[in-house]
Amino acid sequence: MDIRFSDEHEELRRTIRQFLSAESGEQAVRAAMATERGHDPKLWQRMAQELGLAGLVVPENFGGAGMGPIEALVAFEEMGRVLVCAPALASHFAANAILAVAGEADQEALLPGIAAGTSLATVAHVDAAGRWDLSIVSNEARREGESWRLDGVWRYVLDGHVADRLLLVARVPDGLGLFLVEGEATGLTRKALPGLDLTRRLAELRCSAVAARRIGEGDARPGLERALQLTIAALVAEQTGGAARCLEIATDYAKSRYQFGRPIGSFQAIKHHCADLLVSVELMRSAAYHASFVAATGEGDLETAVHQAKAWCSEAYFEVAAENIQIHGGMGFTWEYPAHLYLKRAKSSEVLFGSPARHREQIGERLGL
Amino acid sequence: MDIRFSDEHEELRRTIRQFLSAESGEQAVRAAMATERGHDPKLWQRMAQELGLAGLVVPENFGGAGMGPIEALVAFEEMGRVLVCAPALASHFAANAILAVAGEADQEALLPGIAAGTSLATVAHVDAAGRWDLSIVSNEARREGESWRLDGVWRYVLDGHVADRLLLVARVPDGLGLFLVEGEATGLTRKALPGLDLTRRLAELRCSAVAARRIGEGDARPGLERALQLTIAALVAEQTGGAARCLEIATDYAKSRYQFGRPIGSFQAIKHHCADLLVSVELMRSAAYHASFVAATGEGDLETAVHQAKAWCSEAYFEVAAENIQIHGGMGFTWEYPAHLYLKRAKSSEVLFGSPARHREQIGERLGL
Amino acid sequence: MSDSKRTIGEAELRDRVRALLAQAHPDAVDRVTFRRAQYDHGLAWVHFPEGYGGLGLSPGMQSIVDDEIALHARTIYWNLAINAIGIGMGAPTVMTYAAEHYKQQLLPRIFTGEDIWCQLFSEPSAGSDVAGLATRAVRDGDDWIVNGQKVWASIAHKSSWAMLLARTDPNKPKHDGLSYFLLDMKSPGVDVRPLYQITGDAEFNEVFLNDVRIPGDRILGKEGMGWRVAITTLMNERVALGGSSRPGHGLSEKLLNLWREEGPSGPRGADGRSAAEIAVLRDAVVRLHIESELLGITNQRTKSAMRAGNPGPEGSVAKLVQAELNKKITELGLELIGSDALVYETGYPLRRGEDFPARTRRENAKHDFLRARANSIEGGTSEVMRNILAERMLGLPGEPRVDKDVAWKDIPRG
Amino acid sequence: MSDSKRTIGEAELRDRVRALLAQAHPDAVDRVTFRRAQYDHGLAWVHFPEGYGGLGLSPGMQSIVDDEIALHARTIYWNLAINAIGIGMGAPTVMTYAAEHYKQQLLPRIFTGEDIWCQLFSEPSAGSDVAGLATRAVRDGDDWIVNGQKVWASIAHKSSWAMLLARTDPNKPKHDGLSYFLLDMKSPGVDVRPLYQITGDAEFNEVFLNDVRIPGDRILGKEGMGWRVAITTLMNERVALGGSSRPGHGLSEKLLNLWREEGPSGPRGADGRSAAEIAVLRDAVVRLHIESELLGITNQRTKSAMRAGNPGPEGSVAKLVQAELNKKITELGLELIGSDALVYETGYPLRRGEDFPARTRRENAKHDFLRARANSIEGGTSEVMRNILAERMLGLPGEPRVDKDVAWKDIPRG
Repeated sequence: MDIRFSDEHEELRRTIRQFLSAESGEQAVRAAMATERGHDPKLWQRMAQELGLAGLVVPENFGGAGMGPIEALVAFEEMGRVLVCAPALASHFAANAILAVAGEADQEALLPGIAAGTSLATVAHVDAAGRWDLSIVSNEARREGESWRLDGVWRYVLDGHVADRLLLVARVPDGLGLFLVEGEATGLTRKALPGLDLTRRLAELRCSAVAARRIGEGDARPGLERALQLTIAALVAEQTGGAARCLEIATDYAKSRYQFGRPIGSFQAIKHHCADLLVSVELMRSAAYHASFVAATGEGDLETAVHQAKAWCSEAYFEVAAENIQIHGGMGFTWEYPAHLYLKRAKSSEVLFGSPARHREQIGERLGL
Repeated sequence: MDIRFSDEHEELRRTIRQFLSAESGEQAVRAAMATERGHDPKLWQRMAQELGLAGLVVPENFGGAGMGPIEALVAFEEMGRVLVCAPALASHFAANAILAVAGEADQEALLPGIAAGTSLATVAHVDAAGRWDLSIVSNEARREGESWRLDGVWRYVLDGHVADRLLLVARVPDGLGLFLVEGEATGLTRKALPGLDLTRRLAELRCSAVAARRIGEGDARPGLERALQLTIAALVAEQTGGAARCLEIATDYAKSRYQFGRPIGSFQAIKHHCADLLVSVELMRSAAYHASFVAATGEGDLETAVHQAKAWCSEAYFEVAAENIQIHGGMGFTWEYPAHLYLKRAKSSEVLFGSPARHREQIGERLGL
Repeated sequence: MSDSKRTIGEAELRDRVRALLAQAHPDAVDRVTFRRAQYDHGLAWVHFPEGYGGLGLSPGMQSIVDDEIALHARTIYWNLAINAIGIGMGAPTVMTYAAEHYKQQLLPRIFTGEDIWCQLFSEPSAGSDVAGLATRAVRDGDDWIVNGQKVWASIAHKSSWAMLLARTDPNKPKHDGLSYFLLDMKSPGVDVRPLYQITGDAEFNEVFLNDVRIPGDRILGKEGMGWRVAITTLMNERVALGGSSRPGHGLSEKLLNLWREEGPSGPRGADGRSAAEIAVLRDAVVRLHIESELLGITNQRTKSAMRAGNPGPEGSVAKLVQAELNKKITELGLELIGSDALVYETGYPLRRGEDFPARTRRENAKHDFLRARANSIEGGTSEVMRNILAERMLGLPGEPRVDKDVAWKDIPRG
Repeated sequence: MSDSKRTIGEAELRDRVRALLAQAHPDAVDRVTFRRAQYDHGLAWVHFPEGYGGLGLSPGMQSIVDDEIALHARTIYWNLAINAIGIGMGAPTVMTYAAEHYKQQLLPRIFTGEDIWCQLFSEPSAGSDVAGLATRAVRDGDDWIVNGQKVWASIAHKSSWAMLLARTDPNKPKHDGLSYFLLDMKSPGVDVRPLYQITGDAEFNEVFLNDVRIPGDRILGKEGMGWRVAITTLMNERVALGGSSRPGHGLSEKLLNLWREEGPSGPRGADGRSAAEIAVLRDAVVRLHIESELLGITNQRTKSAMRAGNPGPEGSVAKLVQAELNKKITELGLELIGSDALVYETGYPLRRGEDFPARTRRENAKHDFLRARANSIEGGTSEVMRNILAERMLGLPGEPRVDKDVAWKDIPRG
């Protein structure tokens, strides 16, 4: 498989970078993260409408950008670089889930709003115990005549505090079901969780006999597995972009900060740290690019590619973000300098969708070890 | 507990260092390791008689040096520095086992020869499966009237190919028994194992209905556990001495080797490696000294102290020995330069008496994790 | 090591402590009264000369005093809690370099905590390279006028006095153009502002100095001798070792408790981890616990060596190990917590570092994780510590210097 | 990138390979005949000019030739196996710097493997700092007389020709006083001795040069230009990337096989490890397997980038990752083996590195563990690789140099 970006991909990258560097600078990020919502809805509208970032993989006939995993890779890499506060990952997860699970009527009903950025959708699949595997979903849906009722707690729901369309995963007799709940549904309590990472909001949903509409027919698990894999592929791209940016910031600082009459980057202690970070970031690129190219081409095993990318990129991003602080010295851990924002994003995206250890365990199982 | 060496300890250290630097230089080590026996018996005789190194902990009334764990610590630290080829660890293990398990008559029969270096004793407790725990001894002893018969394989026996007194551990109805087998016993086949580490020989013993005399009464396990702990305490001291010597060698080289017009030790890449090695060695000292001081004073838990010391010192010694090669560059991995001898000793002493992972597991159990 | 005519042994020292306690007992009198009595008995810093809070003994013997007091009193005062910088660093500097009337005025009040002290050395442009600092002091008659900005000044907002390092001659090489001042923090022009960190807490301050006037007799040492005086201060920085030396009471203690109470196999264990995942975590916990125990033993060895008057490399090793180990321990702590690590219950209100709210064990673990990022920077970066270990302990050669023998004003600064 | 008048596309290149195979097929003729024909068809080094074994194409296109031959023949010749140094490094250097008659004489015989080549750069006192070398070449009429000692010369004992770097002017700064010679290894005074390693194998040689005479026209470039010529040689050193890029076929493959066949849960699994120990080992194996897979993908990305004519930093990253990773993999391999790691069945007979006996998987794992110690030294230490990555890829500034603009003879050398 040839991992190479086309001219169109590079053009997409330039367009997004230009937009975000103008619209999502550090001040904008700090302003957005201080709000209750956690993002600027006007900016998100523009990202959706001018760049197609809300419906990247939504087909054009549903108003989306009609793109695939490689374009998503590029987009999330760029968004990760600047820590943009936006419900992009929630939206991507939801769009992928709907595409994989829903029938055409539901797709037509749900996707255009998502793609336009006028409707915010998200997927909730983690229960109160905090496990990310779709093999261990403990919340059950109850059939009530033609409709369904949901009870229970769903945690760590991306932007679940403000989404108007919540897609809840629950057990049904024939496997897993995907259920649509409106944001204002009766019996639904939701609260934003105070986050370690201020640049992406997670929420907890509590359902008490909430009426829900089931999306799609039959066991939704295979479709949800693929949607989850594609979402993790986007997340590792985001991690890669964030780490690459940290490396740039650290390198620039090492060139311009003088101590003992020399740029600190001329000391091997700093220089070799930077070299090791470069290595980590290059391997992140390999991991993240590989996952999305496998998703796009169908060559190779997507599940393995995603597990290995998530395991590696999570630890590498944290390493790079932490070392960026170290290279900056005292300034690096001040509130006013942005290095800590990357560290917190790195740690939260490491935990999100399962720990590196769990992904390694799953690779071990697949290798038959 | 105050970890401090007395003037007598320092005097002992000086005496041994002086002797070994004269008698066990690199050439002597290379000559000894090329022999089938693996050590120079004349040198061992002198080490026994002039320095008391064969019977360090054997009481004076049995012809020994009448010393304790702290003196053993000093002695093994010094022997480890120069990789002396000698059956000191075998002898120490045997003496400790006899002291812990045997009745007075057996002690009187066995210990004087050991202390004098005229008789070479060793303990065999590992079966063919290669597990070092005394809780998992699979070889069984058969009672035959007044005497016992042994069958089976004992592996990784320190100097077992040349010892004239083999102390074999086997299961008996009331626990573990310690059995004396003469080196030339009928039914005993022994062979030296070709070692990763050429400076210390291990052997395999095969017993086919070998007549054996049982040493001591009742379950020998508690006594053997303590003997094993004291032997590991000596081994970690040896590891510490070896690592400290590697650090000295690496540091000296870093000062005298010039590249780019500077001593390589002035480059932070090398300098900081050396600093990290210093840290590792200091923590090795803490671990090894602590274990022997616990053994000597009875303050604290010896088993925990030994597990933690063996886990740490094994990995740290390997790290230091490997980095010593790296600092030396190409020369470091040549046959003619001694750095590889330390590396091989480090690795073999890591495996001997159980892997670091196993010792950590045992600490975990003791901590109730 | 001693100015006293005869040596006081351990037994006699204990007698003197008991005499102090008979006269002023910490459970009976207030802090200032007790500590002033301790000072007057020469039991504040036993290695200081008599008449200055000491008895001219070896520094290691202070621990005998502390132990003996602890044995007989419920009320224990910790130097670190009362006036860490003043007692640990300010006092020895004053003792060595200040004029007699300043010693008499300042030393007892440092020890009682009536005067809190801070240190004003670091600057935004002078971190690891403190001697490259830019704050200027210009002579004005008998006084000095100081302008500049200092950072990382802990406790500055509560301090009466500061140890201030400033540049009095930019035309000399960097170490030669510095002078060391005692600064009254209530002087006009001193502006202290909190410096918020990654946690939202402000444990440190920025201090802006705008035309601050300092009387000429408050130079310690002489004009241009500032670096030598600063060395005295810095040498005393690491006397109070971090980390306990009792087995099981080191850095890993929190981690073990977290495991037992909230970890994968504890009562609040969640995330449905597999046995294999738990085994991997357990091995990691034990690994760090061992290192933590060895750090404790190393601290113990240092104390033994100091008591014997033979300080070795163990002390300098401890700072490096502790910084790196605590980062790893707190990272693993977060891993034990699992998915709940995504939540930061306390939020990030910007506040003074001493205004800690009560926190649960879990909340503490999260806070500690963030706070530990600074461990390998504050008090000397791990990179600087490795230089020190390699050059001072192993004798490895220094790097080529481009800032020696050059007027400070001509050193490249990017 | 190309001297040809028109560009040859991928399809036409494949046609040319088929034309070669129609004329001389590796399954039908001997190696020298086939490789000579490949050379004559311009398919040896497609980026060389026509008439010198090439077609003036981009270097990345060579893989199309190799793939096409592999598609049609069972007999595959690997450059690395035939004459790694000659084909990979000697040929481009000869192509760039040698006189026409040497190009015609040497290039085909390099490619066929009739002449094996070695490189004589490193010296005992010049390792990472190759340009500091001390071997002297002194003019004697039209010839040069060379004296010195070289090390780390692989394959020197089988070589016909050597690329030799020697100092012709010790009064110039170190890079300026070097010249680059073609050395006929059969010359009197060339003494090749095996250099035994940690494993007992000798993969490398020491080469002693005692009054070795070299004709004057065998200088490549000009006198004093040796370093520039050497750069050409060294730039070609890492063209052949190590490591496969097929998933599951990287450095970790041996480790996985060791696990499956002899590891803790394999048929020969011994040492009675607990489930927890096995879980910890499994996590470590998977960790290194992932890194190994990512190294493979990184190599793949490099090839893609080279094919597109945009070589990025991925290639230089690979050397560093591979060295450090292989050390970790072989260490873990030994750990999988358990107590049996104490035994080294093959012993350490001193012998030539190519005289390998057949070994079991276990014996290989032990040998690999020892051999891997050299990975982070040979072909550039990991420290040098980090310098290169940081300075060339990230643009970080160099260190202060004490050996620039100084006559070589005056550079401190300890």
